[in-house]
Amino acid sequence: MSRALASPSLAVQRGILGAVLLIACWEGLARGLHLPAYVLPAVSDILVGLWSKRAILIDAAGYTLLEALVGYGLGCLIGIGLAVAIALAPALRAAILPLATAINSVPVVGYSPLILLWFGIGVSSKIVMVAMAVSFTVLLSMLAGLDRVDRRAVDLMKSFGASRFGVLWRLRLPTALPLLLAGMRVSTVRSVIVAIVTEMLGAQGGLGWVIYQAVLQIDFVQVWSAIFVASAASLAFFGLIGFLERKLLFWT
Amino acid sequence: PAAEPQKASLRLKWLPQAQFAGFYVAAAKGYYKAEGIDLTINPGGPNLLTENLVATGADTFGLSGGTDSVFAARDKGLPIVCIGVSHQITPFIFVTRKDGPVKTLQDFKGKTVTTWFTGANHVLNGMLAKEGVKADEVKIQPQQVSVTPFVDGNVDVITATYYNEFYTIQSRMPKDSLKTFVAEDYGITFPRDTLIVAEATAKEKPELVKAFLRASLKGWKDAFADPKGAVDTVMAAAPTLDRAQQEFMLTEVKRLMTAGAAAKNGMFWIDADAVKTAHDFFLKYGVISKPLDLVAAYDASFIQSVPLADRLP
Amino acid sequence: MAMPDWLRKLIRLLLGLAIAAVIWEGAVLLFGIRPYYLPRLSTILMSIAATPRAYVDGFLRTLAETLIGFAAGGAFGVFIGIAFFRVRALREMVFPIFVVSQTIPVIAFGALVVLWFGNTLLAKAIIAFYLTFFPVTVNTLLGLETVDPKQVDLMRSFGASNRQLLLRLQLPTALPQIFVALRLAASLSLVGAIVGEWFGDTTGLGVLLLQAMFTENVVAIWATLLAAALLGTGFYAVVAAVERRLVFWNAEQ
Amino acid sequence: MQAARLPNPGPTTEAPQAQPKPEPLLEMRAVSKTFGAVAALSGLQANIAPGEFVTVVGPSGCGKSTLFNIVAGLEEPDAGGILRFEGKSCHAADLLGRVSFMPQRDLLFPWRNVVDNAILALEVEGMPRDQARAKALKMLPEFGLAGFEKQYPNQLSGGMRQRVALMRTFLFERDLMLLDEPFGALDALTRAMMQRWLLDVWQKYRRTILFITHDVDEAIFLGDRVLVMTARPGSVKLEQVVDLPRPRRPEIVTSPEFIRLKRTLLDAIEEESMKSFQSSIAQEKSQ
Amino acid sequence: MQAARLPNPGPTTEAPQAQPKPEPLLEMRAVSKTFGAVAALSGLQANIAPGEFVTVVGPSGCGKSTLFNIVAGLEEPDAGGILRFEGKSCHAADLLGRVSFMPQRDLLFPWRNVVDNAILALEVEGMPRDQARAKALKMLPEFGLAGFEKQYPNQLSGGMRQRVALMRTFLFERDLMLLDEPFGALDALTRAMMQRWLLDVWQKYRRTILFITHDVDEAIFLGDRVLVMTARPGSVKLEQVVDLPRPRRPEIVTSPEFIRLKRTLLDAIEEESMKSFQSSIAQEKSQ
Ligand SMILES: Nc1ncnc2c1ncn2[C@@H]1O[C@H](COP(=O)(O)OP(=O)(O)OP(=O)(O)O)[C@@H](O)[C@H]1O
Ligand SMILES: Nc1ncnc2c1ncn2[C@@H]1O[C@H](COP(=O)(O)OP(=O)(O)OP(=O)(O)O)[C@@H](O)[C@H]1O
Ligand SMILES: [Mg+2]
Ligand SMILES: [Mg+2]
Repeated sequence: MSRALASPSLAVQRGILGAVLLIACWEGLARGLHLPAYVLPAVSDILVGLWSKRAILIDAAGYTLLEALVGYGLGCLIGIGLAVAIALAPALRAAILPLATAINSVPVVGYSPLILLWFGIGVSSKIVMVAMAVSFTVLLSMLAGLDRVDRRAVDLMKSFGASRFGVLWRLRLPTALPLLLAGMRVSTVRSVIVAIVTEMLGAQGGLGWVIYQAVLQIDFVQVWSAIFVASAASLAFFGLIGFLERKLLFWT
Repeated sequence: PAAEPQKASLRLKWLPQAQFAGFYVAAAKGYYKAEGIDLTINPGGPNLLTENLVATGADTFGLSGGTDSVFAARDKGLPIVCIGVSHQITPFIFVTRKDGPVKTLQDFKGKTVTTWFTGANHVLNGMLAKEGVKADEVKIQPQQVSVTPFVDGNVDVITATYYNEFYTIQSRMPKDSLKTFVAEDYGITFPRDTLIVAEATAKEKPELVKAFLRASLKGWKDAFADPKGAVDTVMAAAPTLDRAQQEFMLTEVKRLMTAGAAAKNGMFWIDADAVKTAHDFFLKYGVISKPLDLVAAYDASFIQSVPLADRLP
Repeated sequence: MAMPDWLRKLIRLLLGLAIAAVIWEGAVLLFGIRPYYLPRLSTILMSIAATPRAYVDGFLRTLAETLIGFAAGGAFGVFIGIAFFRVRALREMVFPIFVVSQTIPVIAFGALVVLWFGNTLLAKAIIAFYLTFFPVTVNTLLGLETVDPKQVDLMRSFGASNRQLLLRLQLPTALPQIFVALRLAASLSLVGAIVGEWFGDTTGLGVLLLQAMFTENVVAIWATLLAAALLGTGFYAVVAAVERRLVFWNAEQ
Repeated sequence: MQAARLPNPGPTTEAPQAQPKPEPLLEMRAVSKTFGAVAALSGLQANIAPGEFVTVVGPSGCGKSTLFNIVAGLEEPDAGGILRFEGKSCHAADLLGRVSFMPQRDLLFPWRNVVDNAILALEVEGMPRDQARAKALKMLPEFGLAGFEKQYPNQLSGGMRQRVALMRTFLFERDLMLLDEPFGALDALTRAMMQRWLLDVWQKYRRTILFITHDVDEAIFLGDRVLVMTARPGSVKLEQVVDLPRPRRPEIVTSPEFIRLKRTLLDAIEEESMKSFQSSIAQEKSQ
Repeated sequence: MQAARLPNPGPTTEAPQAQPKPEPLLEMRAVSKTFGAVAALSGLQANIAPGEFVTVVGPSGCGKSTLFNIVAGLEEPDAGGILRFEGKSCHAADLLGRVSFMPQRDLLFPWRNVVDNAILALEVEGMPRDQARAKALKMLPEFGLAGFEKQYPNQLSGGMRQRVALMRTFLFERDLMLLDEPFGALDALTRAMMQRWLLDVWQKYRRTILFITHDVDEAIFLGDRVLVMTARPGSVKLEQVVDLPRPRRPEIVTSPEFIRLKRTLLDAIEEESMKSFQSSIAQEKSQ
């Protein structure tokens, strides 16, 4: 309710205000202290650089977004699937959770040599890495959401003769939705990051690849341009899921 | 030497390994201390740019990527100076299977070649150009960490340093089943592992720089004299390393450090001709945007201040 | 009563591990998997036993970084979540910036991190912190927003101040959600610590991992992965245990 | 019990006989239930004949809701208890989906509006949504909810929420209905109307009803039989057959038979309530 | 209203006079409240004298809980409404913390056990926990909760939960108490005991009480005055002064004055309930 009531335009205005303040500080700092580009380039320089390299950056962003989106979708499916499996067969919990935690407690980059080895240097290894990172977050959020259900409400559903699946579909999933969506929202930014980081370890294209090249050429304006593009993409992605969240969670 | 040891740090281009044995030996044996330097050796890592850290003053000395990265840094206006060159010749080679389809550089056409885009790609392009092969005729791909794709036959040609990947490949394929392409055979030399300091350091603390070089050279001489001991010292810093590989690495590194002009002029010699060749090469291929003042970028005065006898291995 | 239950769980855990170990070892032997893809477990364990100090030191160092980053990230995340909840204008101004901050790959800025924080333990802890605080912020905010407005009304009718409302109602209600994020943060802070160690450090699991990766020492890669997994699962288990104690009323399973 | 004057009382047929039938629909023997240290039920015994309307009264906390949970199949009684449904011995869990159960708290789903909450059970049974909605919409006025079909639970008053829960139970058509204080939050008239309506439904469809209430008037007015439960641990203290003729007029509450029954029941309940308070106090003292 | 025979009725003093005082404690004039399209209250007007016990009855959904929310300071009435408390004109929000309010749903905190739920208001006031707990523990037996102090809400029966909520309200000692169906889920005897006990407290401490109920007997038995509300949008239809002497004995429910009052009130309520049903049905028809 409260969300619907808040004037969106005001929120947007404030968001823009925050961004403007930040950029002004940044610009002032870089210009005022005459920071060299390899410490912190000025925003204006970055924007100029961004414009001049726009073709390359757009290509790279498309490449990275493809990896991130596919990996994200896959990760969500896996995470939700595992959570649902656990909800339907609680015996699986003891098997899946520790394994998932163990796998997830190693940084994804740690697997990169193995993943790159197994899936090659192309798009598929990035997708696998993103899916791994996303699926765990989604699994945890979803499980927490599923467990949050009121036991009496479960009892009520059972008394209607609802199967495990019926309880899941009509009661536990809606209850879990707020937490699931929060997890999915957090995962959006991670998916882009993981794609970029993996690209930096070996890729044929993408923003991470651009950043990697730029670092080697000590071209920090280009590094920051790529980061700007990545941020914009993540932000859009984050906003999209946030929008979906507000649509789906009308009752909160 | 001053009564109070002066704090300084050396930023390596990578993690501790025999490639840097001399510095570790010098530190372990107290050579830096004897010169009045309290030296910390900081390892490198992926996406850590030694030039950057030295330019900003985070580290005093740096063992940076090579002539290529020094050029790039100077080109971008980073105030660093090269005070010595470690590997006098190109430290990497291009490896293929002896019984495979690739016999000459001409055969690279249409084949899958993996390489690092950290400078090795330029060397590859240069070699291909010399033979009249256009770069887009070859499937050049970024090389990943593992050599397994090559061993499995998914890649026709792989890039390898003498001291690391080449060892790994040999541990999995007999050496005589491999064929190598060496840059020098095509008139390209690509000196790497450059010692750098900030311009300010070079100007304001020349004695510190000289002292550092003296101590380091002593360390390297000791390392070559007693390779086993040197590997022990390195492995004390990184115990999980593979000893056999480290010993192999030290042997190869010695070869690279004492090759070319160093045989006559001693280690860390700055071979002005090699530097000029590399510079012109990069200029030609557009890796650097404008001609650089090589005298300002490569200051041989520091290394020359050390008596030749102390430089010869 | 408690003792046998505790013991039974432990035995079950050990049994599970033993079975997993046997399957691993057996599968490698049976299917003749090449060691570059998957080495035998026994080989890995032996390599750890060969240089135990390196792994123990690395483990402890990484643990310290993880703990500091986690504690700081958790506390900051909850604090900022509350601040955002309380001050809508602040949230609308700063939250997008937080999102943006999360889109920046730290790994691209190794040099900057070293520049700003040096090669200190603090630098790694800060990276761990950076990866940790965001999910905690998001979930804290979410948890605080799910409070039953009728319960808020009740507290307000008692004349509760905002602080009391927060401590006695809103935080307890949000606690289950916060813990979901904290469990996630347990894993993320470890990731941060390990990645942080890639910026030119001498000890830590991240250093070992990097070293093994680039010398293509597959056995050492797996050894480090196992150590990291142990650290991560252990830490996660501790957080989960604390959660079970604190969020007892929510326990469905 | 207030007199209820309905807008349209509707035809009411003769009530079924309240005498115990040879074959009870539900049979419980020696049913006990313990929660940790708290014994909620102990050695409860009761038979419910098909088509019978049985009301249950007893002190607060004596185990009435626990009894319902068992009959709804949600809790298993402690070992030793015997349950028989439709002549066959069974576990509590076998009863899931075979009785329609209205819990004491409304348990409406916040993401479903009034209609969709009401059709929950129908959906579970597999009825297409549109059909279920159409069915529910027709019943809304009867429950005093017309015009509120699109509201969400947080926009309803307490009594309205309860009526939605009640409607949800009615739409789940089963032979045995368990109603746990369904009219607790209703005002006098709505309550009276709902009572009449419930009797109509019961007589028309011959469903068997078990009905918990705190209102002795209600218990007598509705029931063929009133079960009075003892203080915790609960068991049946008294089974009072209500031999008032049906259809019962609202005025019946002032009849001498009614008053006599009420007196008997109140005495029994009072005795038990006193016990439960005294045991509370004794417990307090002994600590 | 059932006859209540208490174990120890305790001394009851003479009731305060129910005549309107020159200076009311709470004054409401032209109070309206609209939720979107639903008008819950419209032009409500009422005065509550200090020390008075006023009961409120009315059809379900007529706006009783809404009225309480306003008096508790939780909702502002629509513009134009006038609120005066202790003689001073004020906003609803000014009343926060000045009246003790028991909401219709118990709203117990699941992470607090019985005692800690009960002392919530005391804690908010700043009383040290130990002291508050000691105070609450002493009151447990009076609420039939002795021995349950360590239980958590999900382990309690419906009636017990309500008693905990009631206790929480009582421990928050304020001049004006708002009780929204406090005895809804209690059995007859517990209810009778709580009623007697409430009257005792009221007379001893001279608190002013506003009390919502659906039970007309209860409304008359307890109140100095009964407010009957109209159907939605709610306003006061009838203010019935109950001029029965105090202390009132349980037998009073059979007295002719009582029956006469009850008749008057029932007629008024019924009229309103009918309206609310008819408007429901009309709405349905018009769609
Ligand atoms: N899950 C549980 N855990 C522990 N104790 C429980 C649980 N459920 C019920 N009890 C206890 O069992 C007893 C009976 O509870 P029950 O809800 O059946 O009472 P009731 O007769 O329905 O009371 P009311 O009329 O107040 O609703 C109570 O003392 C209660 O505290
Ligand atoms: N937050 C809200 N949003 C929309 N409508 C509301 C809201 N709160 C109450 N209403 C509406 O206001 C009207 C009065 O509700 P209220 O809860 O005051 O009734 P009540 O007299 O307490 O009824 P009951 O006796 O059933 O508890 C109802 O029609 C209800 O749907
Ligand atoms: Mg109950
Ligand atoms: Mg109400």
